[in-house]
Amino acid sequence: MANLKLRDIKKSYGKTEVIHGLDLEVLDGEFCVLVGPSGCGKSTLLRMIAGLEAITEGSILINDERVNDVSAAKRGLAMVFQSYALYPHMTVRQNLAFGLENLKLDKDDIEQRINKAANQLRMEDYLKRRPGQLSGGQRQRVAIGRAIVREPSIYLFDEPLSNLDAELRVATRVELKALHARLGNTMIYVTHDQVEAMTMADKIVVMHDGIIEQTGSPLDLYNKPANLFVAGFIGSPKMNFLDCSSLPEEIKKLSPKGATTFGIRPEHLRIQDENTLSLQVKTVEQLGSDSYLYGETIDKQEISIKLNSQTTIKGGESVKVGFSQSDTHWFNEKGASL
Amino acid sequence: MANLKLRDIKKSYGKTEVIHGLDLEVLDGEFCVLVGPSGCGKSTLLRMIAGLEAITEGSILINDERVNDVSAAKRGLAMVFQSYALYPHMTVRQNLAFGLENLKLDKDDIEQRINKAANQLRMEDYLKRRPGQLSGGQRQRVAIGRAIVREPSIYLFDEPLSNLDAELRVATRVELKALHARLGNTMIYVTHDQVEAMTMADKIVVMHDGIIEQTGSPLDLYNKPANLFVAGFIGSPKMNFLDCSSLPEEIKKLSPKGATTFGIRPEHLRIQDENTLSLQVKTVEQLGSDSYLYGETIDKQEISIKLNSQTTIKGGESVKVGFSQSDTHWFNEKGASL
Amino acid sequence: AEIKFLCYQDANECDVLEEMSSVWENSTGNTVNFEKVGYDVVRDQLENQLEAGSAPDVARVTNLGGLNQYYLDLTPYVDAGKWETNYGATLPWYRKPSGDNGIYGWQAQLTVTGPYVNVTMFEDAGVDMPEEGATWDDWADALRVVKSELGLTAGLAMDRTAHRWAGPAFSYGAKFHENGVPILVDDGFKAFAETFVGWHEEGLMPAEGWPAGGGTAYKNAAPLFLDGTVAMHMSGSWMLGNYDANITDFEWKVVPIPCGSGGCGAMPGGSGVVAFKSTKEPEVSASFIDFLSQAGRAGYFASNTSNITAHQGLQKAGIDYSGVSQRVSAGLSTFAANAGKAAESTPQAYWFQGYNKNFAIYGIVPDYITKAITGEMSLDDALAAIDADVAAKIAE
Amino acid sequence: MFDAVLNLNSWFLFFALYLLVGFILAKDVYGFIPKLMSSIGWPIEFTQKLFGTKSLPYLFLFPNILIFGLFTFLPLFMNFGFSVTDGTSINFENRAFSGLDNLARITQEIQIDTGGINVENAKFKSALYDTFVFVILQVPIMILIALFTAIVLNREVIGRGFWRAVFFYPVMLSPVVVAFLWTLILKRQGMLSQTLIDWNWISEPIQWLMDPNWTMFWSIFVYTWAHMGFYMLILLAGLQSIPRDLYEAAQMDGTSERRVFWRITLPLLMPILLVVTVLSLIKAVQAFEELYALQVGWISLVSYIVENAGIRGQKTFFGLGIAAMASLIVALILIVLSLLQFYLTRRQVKL
Amino acid sequence: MTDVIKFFTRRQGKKKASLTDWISYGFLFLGFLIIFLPVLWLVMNSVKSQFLLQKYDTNFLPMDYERIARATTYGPDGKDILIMKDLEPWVMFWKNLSDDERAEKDVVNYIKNFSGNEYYALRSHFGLVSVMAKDLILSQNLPDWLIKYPSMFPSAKKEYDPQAIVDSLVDEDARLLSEYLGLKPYKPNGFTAQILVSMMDPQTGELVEYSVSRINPTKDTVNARLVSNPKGGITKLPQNEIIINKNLKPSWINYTDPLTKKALKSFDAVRCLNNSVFVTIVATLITLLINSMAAFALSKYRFNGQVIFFVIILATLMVPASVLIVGIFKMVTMTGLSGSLWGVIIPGAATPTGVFMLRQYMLTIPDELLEAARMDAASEWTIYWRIIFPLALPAIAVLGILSIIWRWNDLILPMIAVSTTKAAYTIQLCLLDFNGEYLAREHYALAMTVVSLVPTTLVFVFLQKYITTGIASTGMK
Ligand SMILES: Nc1ncnc2c1ncn2[C@@H]1O[C@H](COP(=O)(O)OP(=O)(O)OP(=O)(O)O)[C@@H](O)[C@H]1O
Ligand SMILES: Nc1ncnc2c1ncn2[C@@H]1O[C@H](COP(=O)(O)OP(=O)(O)OP(=O)(O)O)[C@@H](O)[C@H]1O
Ligand SMILES: [Mg+2]
Ligand SMILES: [Mg+2]
Repeated sequence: MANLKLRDIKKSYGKTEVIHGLDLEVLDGEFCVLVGPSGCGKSTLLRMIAGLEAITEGSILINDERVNDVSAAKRGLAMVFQSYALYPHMTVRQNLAFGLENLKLDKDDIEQRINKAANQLRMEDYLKRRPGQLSGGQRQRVAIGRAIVREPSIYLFDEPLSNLDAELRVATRVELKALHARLGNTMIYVTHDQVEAMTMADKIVVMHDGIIEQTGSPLDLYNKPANLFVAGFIGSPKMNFLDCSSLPEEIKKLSPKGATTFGIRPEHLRIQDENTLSLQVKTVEQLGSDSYLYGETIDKQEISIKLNSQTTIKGGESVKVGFSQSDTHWFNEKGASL
Repeated sequence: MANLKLRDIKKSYGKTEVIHGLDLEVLDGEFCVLVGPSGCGKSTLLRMIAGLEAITEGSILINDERVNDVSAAKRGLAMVFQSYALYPHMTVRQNLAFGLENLKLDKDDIEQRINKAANQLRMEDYLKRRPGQLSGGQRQRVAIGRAIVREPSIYLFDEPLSNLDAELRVATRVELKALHARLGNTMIYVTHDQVEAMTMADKIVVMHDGIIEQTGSPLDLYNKPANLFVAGFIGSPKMNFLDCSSLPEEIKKLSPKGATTFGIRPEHLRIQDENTLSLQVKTVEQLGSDSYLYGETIDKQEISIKLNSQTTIKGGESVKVGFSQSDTHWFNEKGASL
Repeated sequence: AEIKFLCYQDANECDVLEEMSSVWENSTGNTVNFEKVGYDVVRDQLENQLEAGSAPDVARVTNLGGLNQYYLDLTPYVDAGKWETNYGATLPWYRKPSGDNGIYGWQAQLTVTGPYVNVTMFEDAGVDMPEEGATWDDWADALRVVKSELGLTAGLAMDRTAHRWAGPAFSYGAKFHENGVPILVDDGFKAFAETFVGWHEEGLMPAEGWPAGGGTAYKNAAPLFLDGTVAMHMSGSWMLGNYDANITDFEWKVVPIPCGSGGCGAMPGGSGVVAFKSTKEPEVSASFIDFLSQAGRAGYFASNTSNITAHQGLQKAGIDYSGVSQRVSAGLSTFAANAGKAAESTPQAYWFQGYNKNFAIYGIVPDYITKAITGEMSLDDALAAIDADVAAKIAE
Repeated sequence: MFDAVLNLNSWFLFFALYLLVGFILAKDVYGFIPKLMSSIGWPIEFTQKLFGTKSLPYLFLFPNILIFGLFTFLPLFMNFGFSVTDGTSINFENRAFSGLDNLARITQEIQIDTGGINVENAKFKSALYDTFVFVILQVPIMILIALFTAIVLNREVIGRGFWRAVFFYPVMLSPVVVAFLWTLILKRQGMLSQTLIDWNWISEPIQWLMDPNWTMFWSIFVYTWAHMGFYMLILLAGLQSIPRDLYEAAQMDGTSERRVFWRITLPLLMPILLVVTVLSLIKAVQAFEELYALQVGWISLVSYIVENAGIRGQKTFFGLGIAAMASLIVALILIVLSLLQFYLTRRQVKL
Repeated sequence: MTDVIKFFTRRQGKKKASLTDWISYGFLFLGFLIIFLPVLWLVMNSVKSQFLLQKYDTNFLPMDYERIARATTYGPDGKDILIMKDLEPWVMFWKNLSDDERAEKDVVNYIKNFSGNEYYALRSHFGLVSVMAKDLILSQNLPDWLIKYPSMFPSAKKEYDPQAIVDSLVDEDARLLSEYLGLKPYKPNGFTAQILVSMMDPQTGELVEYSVSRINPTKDTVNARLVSNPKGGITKLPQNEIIINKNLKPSWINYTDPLTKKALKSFDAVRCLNNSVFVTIVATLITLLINSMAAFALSKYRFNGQVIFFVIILATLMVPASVLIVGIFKMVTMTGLSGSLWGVIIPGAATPTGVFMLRQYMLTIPDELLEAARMDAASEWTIYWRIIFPLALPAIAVLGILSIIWRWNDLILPMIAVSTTKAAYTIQLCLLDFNGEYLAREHYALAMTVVSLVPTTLVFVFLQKYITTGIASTGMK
């Protein structure tokens, strides 16, 4: 059980700074998810926390102790890697035991911890197999198991689900969340998939180009994005952004002062007449449960709409869509939310 | 412009038969998607159509001509490979020209076709680059371009999007669909992603273990799955299946004769009192626009629910969910839809 | 004390020496550790070992003069007078070029070059063998007849080294040196070189002999004699045991060395046992060698290895060769006669054998003569090159 | 046999001591292999504990670099030393400095010591020339054959593993055996002459290895025979690393087999082909053991060096210096060759 | 079988074999012949007797001709050539018998069955002349010097007059002593094993037997003597009309003699093989250990001088050991390794090829695994031997096999390090024992060469899959 504090962390590779001074506090037992587009520095940050990467500036505190100079092995953390990084030449049991052996624990203790973890993660059946003989989901579990047996104070995950196929990803994320509930440990989780971030996090940290854009609970970020970037990043399909100047008067008048961009999420658009935008539908995607309409406004700004049912609208038709005022977002020139 | 007929196609590798006798008709101009779980024989079938794989039994007809013994090159098809299979040592232009040179077309003609395709796919900027210098999406386009320049009668695609990241995949599938609309050619498209299948297909062919489970339009499959397999395969999250015997009397009485399994899609369940099932919610996933509830019935059958809004329900609560009778599915012992 | 004896073994020489040394070991309490190795090892490695200071105490060597800077002088440890009487003729071979009177090694075996003849072939061809005193030209004539009568590919083979070549060259009048300085190419040398090249051109000598060797490499012609390609092999006394044991399908004999205007030239040679300066046990090593050199031991060694002894006393008194076949003993006497003749008529043979850089010349001559035979060079150029190369190789 | 192993030199003692220390330090490690490995690696473990990871790479490199230093680089420096000194001795104190005299001895027309014609110059030049001819012919021929074999084996042939093994087998043989083997066949009275006479192709046996018309042919043949398999395997690996679907794409494009080879296989194989070419070039320049043991009718550069160095037979006063000088020239050639590879592969990578 | 046919006639996926298929298989088969015939030829030669090898026998199998004895005797009547039929094989090949086998035969009694020139010929053949002469000299109390007379130098011989003593003896004794002393008209009698051939007499149509000393396959005729009239001179028989009988006669002693120390007392095959096995195994282990350590450092760390170290290691690839022999010799001696097997093992333990190959392979091992191990509190040494080493096994196996080949076949290092320490000889050095200064025992050398091939061939047969696929999978690219 531990908390984590980052104080003005910076990281440079040679002359290029990739993390520009971050402050972050993760509370004891919290499930904290770092999201952000590829290359924004999520992994780098996580690896600095883990101790795998030297810290250029700033300090990392675990339980209020500065650990900058403590080696990875001694920080008491465990990490689950994107590719799992299971030792392919060892059986599952050996994979789990490896770290414990390095700590020179005695055999019985090792045995006991492995059995406990195996039980927890339902891996008993394949303790004797090698990673190569496991399915993606099973490997995933072993990777988590390897972290669990070490009984770390903080778990670090670097995109642990990105190698799984869609179905398994859904199942595993539910499982992981349940695990967190059961263990109650602090977990720091990196992903660039915002669905994962939304569904799993107690706290989401949205990163972008080496800085933190916003920190908060998932629904906070969804409902009250701090800026254009967060608004566009959270939610799928992406929020529609329209230039204020091109809005019909009827809508323009709703805009607060200084607003230059109007945002509305596709799922908040309805085929209705109030607050309407007219648009030309280009493609319709029917998923059975939902339908996506992709269209453009008269001045060629693209708009997507998500409907919660099957629709008879076809590509080429013109429709009018409306929204309720409470769902609108407005951003100023600098992209900040108003 | 061509149609395609498969008559009792079989394929064996050595002694193991992997395709067990398929009949299929793809109409002129149709966008036909083959879906099915991994290993069900989709690629094999496509490669037989392409002429890359010998046909063990049965016949393939293109425009009603038997082409079993016609070489791949002469069938007038073009194929886009999962890994794109671009020639890494040739520039994009050379990649596009290569097939045409084989046909001994004259230079002007080649030039013209390449320019047309480049224009169509917006590739003009990187015609002189090598595939190694392109991003995933750009490579994808080149691969399609290579098919287009050959002006084939039928396009074959083998999971062309599976190497792209989520965002790009969405964008490209819209683009591909638009391309189909523009060209009007017959296209046969393999995927195991059912979202792709639903959104792109005129006709979906659901395969399973070397046989065709169902053929039909996307919404047909969604609304009227022929059997348990198709019902479970199409739709995300997966349809909930409950044992008829464990249903409350109120619901059981709706069941047709011979039904053993009751199916209801997560998006058709609502928190309501009519036709209700009571369940214990285990996890709640809030996506902002939608929420997923995962729970189980009293007799531990798992059930998921998709709500079209944010919810305040928390894990651990008990809720009652209902549905309208028109959304129910019933299956008999053999799994066939009733 | 223990001494290490690096002994190269051709047939059974080291086994015999070991047997002999056990007597010495028992009587003195010293030990001799034999390393019986192949000839290549002594030829290629010994000198480097000597330089690096990791040499054995005692070794059996053939490059007698070449290693003289490393030899231990046995004079202080042995009865020098006795050695001079018994081995006076071979002791100079071990000495440094000028004014050296040391005693350095025991000439364990004396070898003499000379020809072997396939008697059966002469019989089958109906050709009478030239008698003792015949010239090389006489032999060449006889061999030509045998060759054509029997349809042989060639008549005469010679090992590819100047050591074999020198004997006939002496016969043709080659002097090889003037006052101890090598002067190789003189009229006699040239005369034999011309004859020799001519023999190859006409096919009297085989293509798989000299022309089949590369560079300065030695090449043994015995296989050509054994397999019946040629009727005569210019070889030496060391080959007796081998031929006696391995020739079963024709008769052979050793014939007296053919002569010429310059005499009846044959090259003496052989191997000797020496001790090295670097030894930590000079006295023991010297006493060991002294022991081996005693008449009784030397005779034992000669008779058990079918060799000619260098012990001058034994040469007079004879050795009991009753263990060997008659053909061998007949051969030994013929070779012994050759050695005598050579000593008288071509003293340059003894000089050449004692010359400390003779091994370089052994290789150089075949190298260029071969080129003359194959037509890569004219004979004149080849002879000039021999002179130039020898001059360069012996220059310091 | 153990007397030769234990032959107590201090190395062995040090090594034993080293292991012993490791063994004591590894007291809390269990299992034979873990214990053994910690016994071996204790200095590295120890250093990491005391000083962190900074110096570890050097420790990991140390044994290799030590051996390279002692047994490759010091000898190489000695060769420099030999090349500028004269004397029969291999000890520098007995050698006299002579500057570039040895270079003059192998390159000038006049022998600088005797003033006569210089035969060494001719020998060196012909060794250089013959080696050049050998390399120029052998390398392309071998690569062509290796490539052809690899292409054939890359097809769907039955028993591919068997054929692959067959073609690789000669690589397992030592040069001495290879030479022995082929001498049995190629000597004048050997199998080949005999067979050809039986077939009435030739009337007289031929001295295949010495005959100036044939010696180069058979040198190349035997050398290729012995080494082709190795390069064939590398090329085969290269062929197999070309994605199958490229071929399928080409098939869909209606490409003829010939065009597939020239436009797809060959260009994609080029990087490996280059590596193989340079490797075999280096090896061909270094060719020695087989040729020496075969007693072919020409002298390769390395043979020339070995013969002069006095490693075989009688030493001569200038031999070692001349050999060392020649070896430096060979080294120079090889360095140029490998720089060439560096340059070529660099360009290839950019592709 | 039908599968095979089907396979042969199948084209990639299609039904019929194409021209390219035929060319492919033709090429492969030709390659097979070119590679295996020489090896097979070596093996077949290794069971040929020394005699056949001397004759450059070109039969594929160890075949020898049927033999017949021909003797020459010298005496007062001049020279006589006689042919003896139906002698037992051991008589014919007396020269080839070992001492033990000779001791078993009672030749003294055996020759009593013969008389005249046949008797004299056999007496010489069995080497009884000197034995009997010595007996004679001792029993008749003749002077001692007679025994040594044949070996005296000519100058010494002049001082004695053996003829006088011979003249004093009776017929047979005089002949015996004369033969021993080599006095005229006696010369050593000859006894040879000739080839027995037969040919149809064109007139009578009967088979006539001839004795032939040599058949030169390149000539049209053979020189033959009539068995019935050996003295009648030779006739030239057309080679294609004669009938030659051959027998299969493998010479196993080529193998058994050296292996049982009968060939050369100093050749100890077991010790040679032991040493080679020791060197091969230990050197390979050390090579694998230190090369993989170096490769690990070069592939998985970043440190100052990394490139320089790498270039240094690659540079050693350029320098063939054969041109550095003198320097290597000096270093081996200076480090005190000479004369010990360690001198063979250590100098060759660091191989540039190995480091390079392993490094290339290790580059493909994901760094994440190392990081995972570091998170698992593993020390760098543990990471090396528990993670990197096992994961690089495919490449290490290749290097291992290459190292086995190199070490087993190595001649240069053993030459440098242990050539004067017989106890440390490896098999390749031992093979040189059969090269004397003047005498090569090719039959033994051949047989032992074949023996030396056995281990590498076994390694090859059992590991070829790893070798061939391993090289394919490693970073030789
Ligand atoms: N070893 C390195 N040397 C130089 N730059 C590096 C190194 N590692 C990462 N970077 C750079 O640092 C930035 C952040 O990388 P990081 O791996 O943390 O991104 P990320 O957010 O994890 O991306 P992804 O979602 O793709 O994993 C990137 O621009 C990357 O190019
Ligand atoms: N060359 C082959 N030899 C033997 N079996 C094969 C071969 N190729 C494919 N198979 C088998 O045929 C079956 C169908 O394979 P196919 O590649 O068509 O599946 P798929 O539906 O494309 O799967 P995925 O979605 O994973 O691409 C699989 O069970 C596979 O193992
Ligand atoms: Mg990352
Ligand atoms: Mg597939």
